Amino acid sequence: MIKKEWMTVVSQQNIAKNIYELTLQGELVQEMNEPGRFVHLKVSGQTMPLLRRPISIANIDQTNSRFTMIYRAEGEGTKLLAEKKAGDQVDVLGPLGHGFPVNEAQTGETAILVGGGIGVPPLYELSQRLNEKGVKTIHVLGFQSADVAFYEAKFAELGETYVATVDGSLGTKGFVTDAIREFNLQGDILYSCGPVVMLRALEELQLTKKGFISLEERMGCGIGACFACVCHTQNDPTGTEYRKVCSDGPVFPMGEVAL
Amino acid sequence: MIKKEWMTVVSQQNIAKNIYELTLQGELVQEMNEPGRFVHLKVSGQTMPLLRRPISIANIDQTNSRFTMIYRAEGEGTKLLAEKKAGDQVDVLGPLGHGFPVNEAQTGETAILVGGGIGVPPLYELSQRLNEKGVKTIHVLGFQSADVAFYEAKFAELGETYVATVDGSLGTKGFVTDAIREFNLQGDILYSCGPVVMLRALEELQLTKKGFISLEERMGCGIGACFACVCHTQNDPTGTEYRKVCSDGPVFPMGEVAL
Amino acid sequence: MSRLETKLPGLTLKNPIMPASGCFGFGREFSQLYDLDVLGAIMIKATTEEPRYGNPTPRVAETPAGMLNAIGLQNPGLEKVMERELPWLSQYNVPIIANVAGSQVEDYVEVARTISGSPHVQALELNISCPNVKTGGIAFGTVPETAKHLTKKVKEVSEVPVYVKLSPNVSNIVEMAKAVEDGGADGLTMINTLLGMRIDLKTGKPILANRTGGLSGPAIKPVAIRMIYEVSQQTNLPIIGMGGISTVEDIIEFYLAGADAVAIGTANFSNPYICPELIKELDEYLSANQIDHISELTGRSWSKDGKRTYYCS
Amino acid sequence: MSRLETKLPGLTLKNPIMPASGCFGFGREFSQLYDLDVLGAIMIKATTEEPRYGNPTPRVAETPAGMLNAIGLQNPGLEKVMERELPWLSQYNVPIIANVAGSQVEDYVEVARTISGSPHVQALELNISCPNVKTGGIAFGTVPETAKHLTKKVKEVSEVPVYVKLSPNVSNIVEMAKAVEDGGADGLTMINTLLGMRIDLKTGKPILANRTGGLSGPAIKPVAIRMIYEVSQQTNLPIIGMGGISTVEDIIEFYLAGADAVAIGTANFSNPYICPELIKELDEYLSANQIDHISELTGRSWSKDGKRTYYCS
Ligand SMILES: Cc1cc2nc3c(=O)[nH]c(=O)nc-3n(C[C@H](O)[C@H](O)[C@H](O)COP(=O)(O)OP(=O)(O)OC[C@H]3O[C@@H](n4cnc5c(N)ncnc54)[C@H](O)[C@@H]3O)c2cc1C
Ligand SMILES: Cc1cc2nc3c(=O)[nH]c(=O)nc-3n(C[C@H](O)[C@H](O)[C@H](O)COP(=O)(O)OP(=O)(O)OC[C@H]3O[C@@H](n4cnc5c(N)ncnc54)[C@H](O)[C@@H]3O)c2cc1C
Ligand SMILES: Cc1cc2nc3c(=O)[nH]c(=O)nc-3n(C[C@H](O)[C@H](O)[C@H](O)COP(=O)(O)O)c2cc1C
Ligand SMILES: Cc1cc2nc3c(=O)[nH]c(=O)nc-3n(C[C@H](O)[C@H](O)[C@H](O)COP(=O)(O)O)c2cc1C
Ligand code: FES
Ligand code: FES
Repeated sequence: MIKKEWMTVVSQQNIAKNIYELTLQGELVQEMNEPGRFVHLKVSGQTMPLLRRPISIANIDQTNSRFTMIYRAEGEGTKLLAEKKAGDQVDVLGPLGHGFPVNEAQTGETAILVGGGIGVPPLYELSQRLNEKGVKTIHVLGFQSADVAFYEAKFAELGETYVATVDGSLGTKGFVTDAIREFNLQGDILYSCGPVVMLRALEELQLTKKGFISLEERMGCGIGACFACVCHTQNDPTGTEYRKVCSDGPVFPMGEVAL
Repeated sequence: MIKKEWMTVVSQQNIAKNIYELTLQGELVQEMNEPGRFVHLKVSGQTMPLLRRPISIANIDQTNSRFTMIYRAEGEGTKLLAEKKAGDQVDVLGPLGHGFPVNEAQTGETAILVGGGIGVPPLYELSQRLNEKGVKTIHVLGFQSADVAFYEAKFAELGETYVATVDGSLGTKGFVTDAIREFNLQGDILYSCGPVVMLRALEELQLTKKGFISLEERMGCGIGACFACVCHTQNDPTGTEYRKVCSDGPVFPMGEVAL
Repeated sequence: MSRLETKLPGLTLKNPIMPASGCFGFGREFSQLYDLDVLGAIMIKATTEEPRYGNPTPRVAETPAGMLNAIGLQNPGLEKVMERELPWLSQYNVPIIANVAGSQVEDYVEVARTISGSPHVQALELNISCPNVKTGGIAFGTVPETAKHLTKKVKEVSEVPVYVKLSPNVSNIVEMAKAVEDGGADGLTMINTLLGMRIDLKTGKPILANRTGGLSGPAIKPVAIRMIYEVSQQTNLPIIGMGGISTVEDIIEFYLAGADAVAIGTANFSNPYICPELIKELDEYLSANQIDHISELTGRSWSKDGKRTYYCS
Repeated sequence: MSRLETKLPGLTLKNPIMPASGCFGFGREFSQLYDLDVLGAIMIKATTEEPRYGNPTPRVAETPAGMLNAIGLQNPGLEKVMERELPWLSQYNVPIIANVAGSQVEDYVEVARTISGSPHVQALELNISCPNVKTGGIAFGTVPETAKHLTKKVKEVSEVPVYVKLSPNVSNIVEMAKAVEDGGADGLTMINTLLGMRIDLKTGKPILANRTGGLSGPAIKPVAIRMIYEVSQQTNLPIIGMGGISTVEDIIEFYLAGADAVAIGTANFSNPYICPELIKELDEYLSANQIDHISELTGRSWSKDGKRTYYCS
């Protein structure tokens, strides 16, 4: 069930250039049952910034009623969020949307998890769940450069991990698709989150039979009521078919929505 | 000289219902040379609240580069100000305006200081300076009720002090003018700050030959540039004469401006 | 009698607080968060004759104390609204105000005729002010004669009272209000969004794919208050006020200006529980301030006795 | 050549940043805070033929991310401005733009004739958009023909280029811009304030004694950007943009929309050092982003090559 709660900051850490890892505690964590869903944060009790910010759930710890997000402090809202300290409160609405279906991968199969930039975080909870189920995970993480890269070691603990950076300062020089080609990575199922150009390139690659991708879109309500975040479906002759990223997604089966 | 400085909160204390005493530290204090002047505060580094808030200087401690304000937390801005804790920074513009002329009182004379509500604070620094100069001070402080009264003891240390409350919960029941009549207070010079109705009543009372009153008005710039805070002068046949409360005032000789 | 119960043409409201059109869909999503029965009414998303996909994304952008939207009237079309949304919503005991849009007079008339015939619809809200569609929209909302004509045509076919939603993007709001009053409108809703734009510094292009969009939220509240203040003194129509409401103090301000009920738009996004919260707080506010009935406040800023036209007796 | 130097009709500016009219008086107060020589220009407070006291107080109120003002054109009158203010200001090496106001055409013409004859005035800003005076003002700013006629009359007598200041309280801003262009305007300044209001909950009455006032500050920025975006594509006049600017990013946004220079109003109140700070930061921003000249950005949101009409060569 969707809930709104003032959750308490357990810790906030700067883990790469402008990248923060934020752990919150509260009852709402008990509703978090799927990797790839997101929360909608009001970063200030004041009028501004007005809108909530959608941030993916990166790690769920139900035993301690904690969850972790990883985000880039860039605009007004995320910069304010980065100022929160342990003990501060944050207004959280969630969990929202539909996440990555773990059940689509069978025990013994290999899943390729491809993340780009701040699309990497939701794959962390996903990878843990796949591994728990006995699914082998291969991780391909793409970043601009080494200074904004994060969680490579954490992913490496869960399975083979490849990194690509645009400037070549870490791992393969180029994009995630370059790393996939370089190491000839193969698997049964693909899970991905990152910029649209990356998702499009992956779709063209046709690496696996099955795949699930997570989209980003600017949001109003975050719950499906305002039509801010829609996208077209593929193969829609009428042009009026749509999916809402916030409530139908953010995760969609590859091939379902137009990129 | 007017300066803008991020000053540091030394202490913040709730001294009566919704009434706070805030002490700040910084170089700007060295510019504070007169009682009755004010500072213009930006209570948040964010866009909102947009405008600065004018608050009187209640006590100046140049040795320690500190000054104190007393204010009522009522609206958006002052409520935010009340949340500041020791060590926090506040954006201060000041000192602004013209204050109470201490030199108008001669050594050995008696000054009557009449304050109403949050008009009381600037009289505290004034009274100290008058006493230093050998002027005897009588204080008449008016409040709504006992729970919002403050600084009676501090004023009592400087001279005779009378309190009036509208509901009679402390001192004389009624207004400051009632207390003045009840105790038949007399003096050579009057200094006053408070609501316009009070100032008007005092003007009618003609208690002393000389008097100085401090006005309040909603402000834009606080430095005399925007014409937000003007008032008419008395005996102005053209109707175009004016004074700016922020830069010509807030203190005016009694009889100069129309109340 | 409750302090909040309010009677307006076609509408008997438990309380005068309702979600504004376009910020609440057709109620399905919010029904997962709270019981819609608590609401005074629901203004559903604009309905057009044919289904519309609307504008490309991005469709929203944030601004100082406000937001821009250019949804472009996305909706499933008249038929699906009649068959699916209205019957579903009718399970709740809450009046439905149907927001009607179109590109030409005939579209409006067609939608109004059909949707006003639904047993689930208590009133129409004529959206003559949507800034986010290429054709129609704007002229209906800015030219008095055009607005009057449209109102008349819709009134001829509507089986329920018609509220006309005014655009703030005009030189003279009173003129517009009087024109639709002449056209036979039963009430006004105001204001719709102000036309605005934001540019992305990284790309150098407008953030919204549609380039311009409608500005809503607290930023526009002073404009809404001013317009309601002016219009309420110059027409006899009841006014459902909106534009930046997010606190109970805002609601009181709208009433003092001249509103007879209020709608909450953008604030549903920052706090999806805002409507039930405000309903509760408004009741408490009136009680704490010894106000017997909310309608006593209507128009108090310009009339000693308030307006009191739409008192709930 | 500096990245910031800007040439506009009648004006050679060290940089394109200037205080907006009414937010800077005649410069005296701010001259105590910093050296006015750093400014691109100064737009002085509106001048009318006779001295005006303006409206009763309160004259300002705060709103979400904005403020309302109803000063009512208080000024010492033409004679004193000519004799006292202009000669005083001329000690600084900074162009003066004189904001001209009136109640009828003759007033404007008279002020324009005299003040444009001052050796200290480089351009006029025709204030046809002040929302805070009872007579005149509004019609000049909202009726295209009236605006055009006024512009023509003023142009006939003015010895310096005439910029017309547009009101945002209109249905069609492009129409207004074209009308004053037809009337012979040399440039546009936009936008003036949006008409708004706030009510005091304690008294139930409007906070401003004048009841309504002009809304300025960040809240109105999206409206300003939209209007400049529209107008810059449809006229050939240079535009001095204003409305809610408080950061260097805001300035860039105004340029991308189509501005050729910018003015800072309300932000002078929250931070009296804002103009010199922005001048410095703008230079740094251009340097950091390898932009050779600020004018390259003008109109970039709608034209690949930018507008570049008023390049400083
Ligand atoms: C489902 C989903 C999950 C996300 N998960 C993460 C995550 O785990 N970590 C992370 O760093 N970022 C994530 N993002 C992106 C994140 O929402 C934006 O970076 C953030 O909203 C930007 O806010 P700001 O205050 O920095 O920027 P501003 O520029 O101040 O934002 C202004 C407005 O634009 C919106 N906006 C700006 N950029 C984006 C964007 N890229 N996507 C959506 N809205 C945007 C903001 O939400 C806000 O409404 C996610 C986005 C979505 C839709
Ligand atoms: C010269 C001067 C000295 C003052 N000294 C003191 C003092 O020592 N202690 C104290 O408690 N108060 C003092 N005041 C009043 C104080 O400025 C207001 O109470 C305060 O600005 C209200 O801000 P807010 O955020 O609580 O209210 P809001 O309602 O959020 O304020 C909104 C706007 O209205 C203005 N405003 C509201 N009420 C007043 C008012 N009474 N006077 C002027 N502007 C107002 C605010 O400054 C702001 O611009 C003084 C005022 C002036 C002019
Ligand atoms: C995302 C969004 C969608 C909207 N869609 C509609 C609509 O379909 N029909 C309509 O009449 N108004 C629409 N509006 C306008 C609102 O109903 C309301 O008039 C406006 O937003 C001002 O109120 P607010 O400031 O409380 O949001 C929409 C507003 C927003 C923010
Ligand atoms: C207090 C105040 C007084 C103003 N006086 C004038 C004026 O005399 N003449 C004029 O053309 N504009 C006047 N303006 C409008 C500003 O010049 C400017 O157009 C408007 O405030 C928008 O810019 P901003 O948001 O940066 O303030 C005034 C604005 C304010 C806030
Ligand atoms: S954000 Fe409102 S529908 Fe998705
Ligand atoms: S507040 Fe601007 S002149 Fe006094």
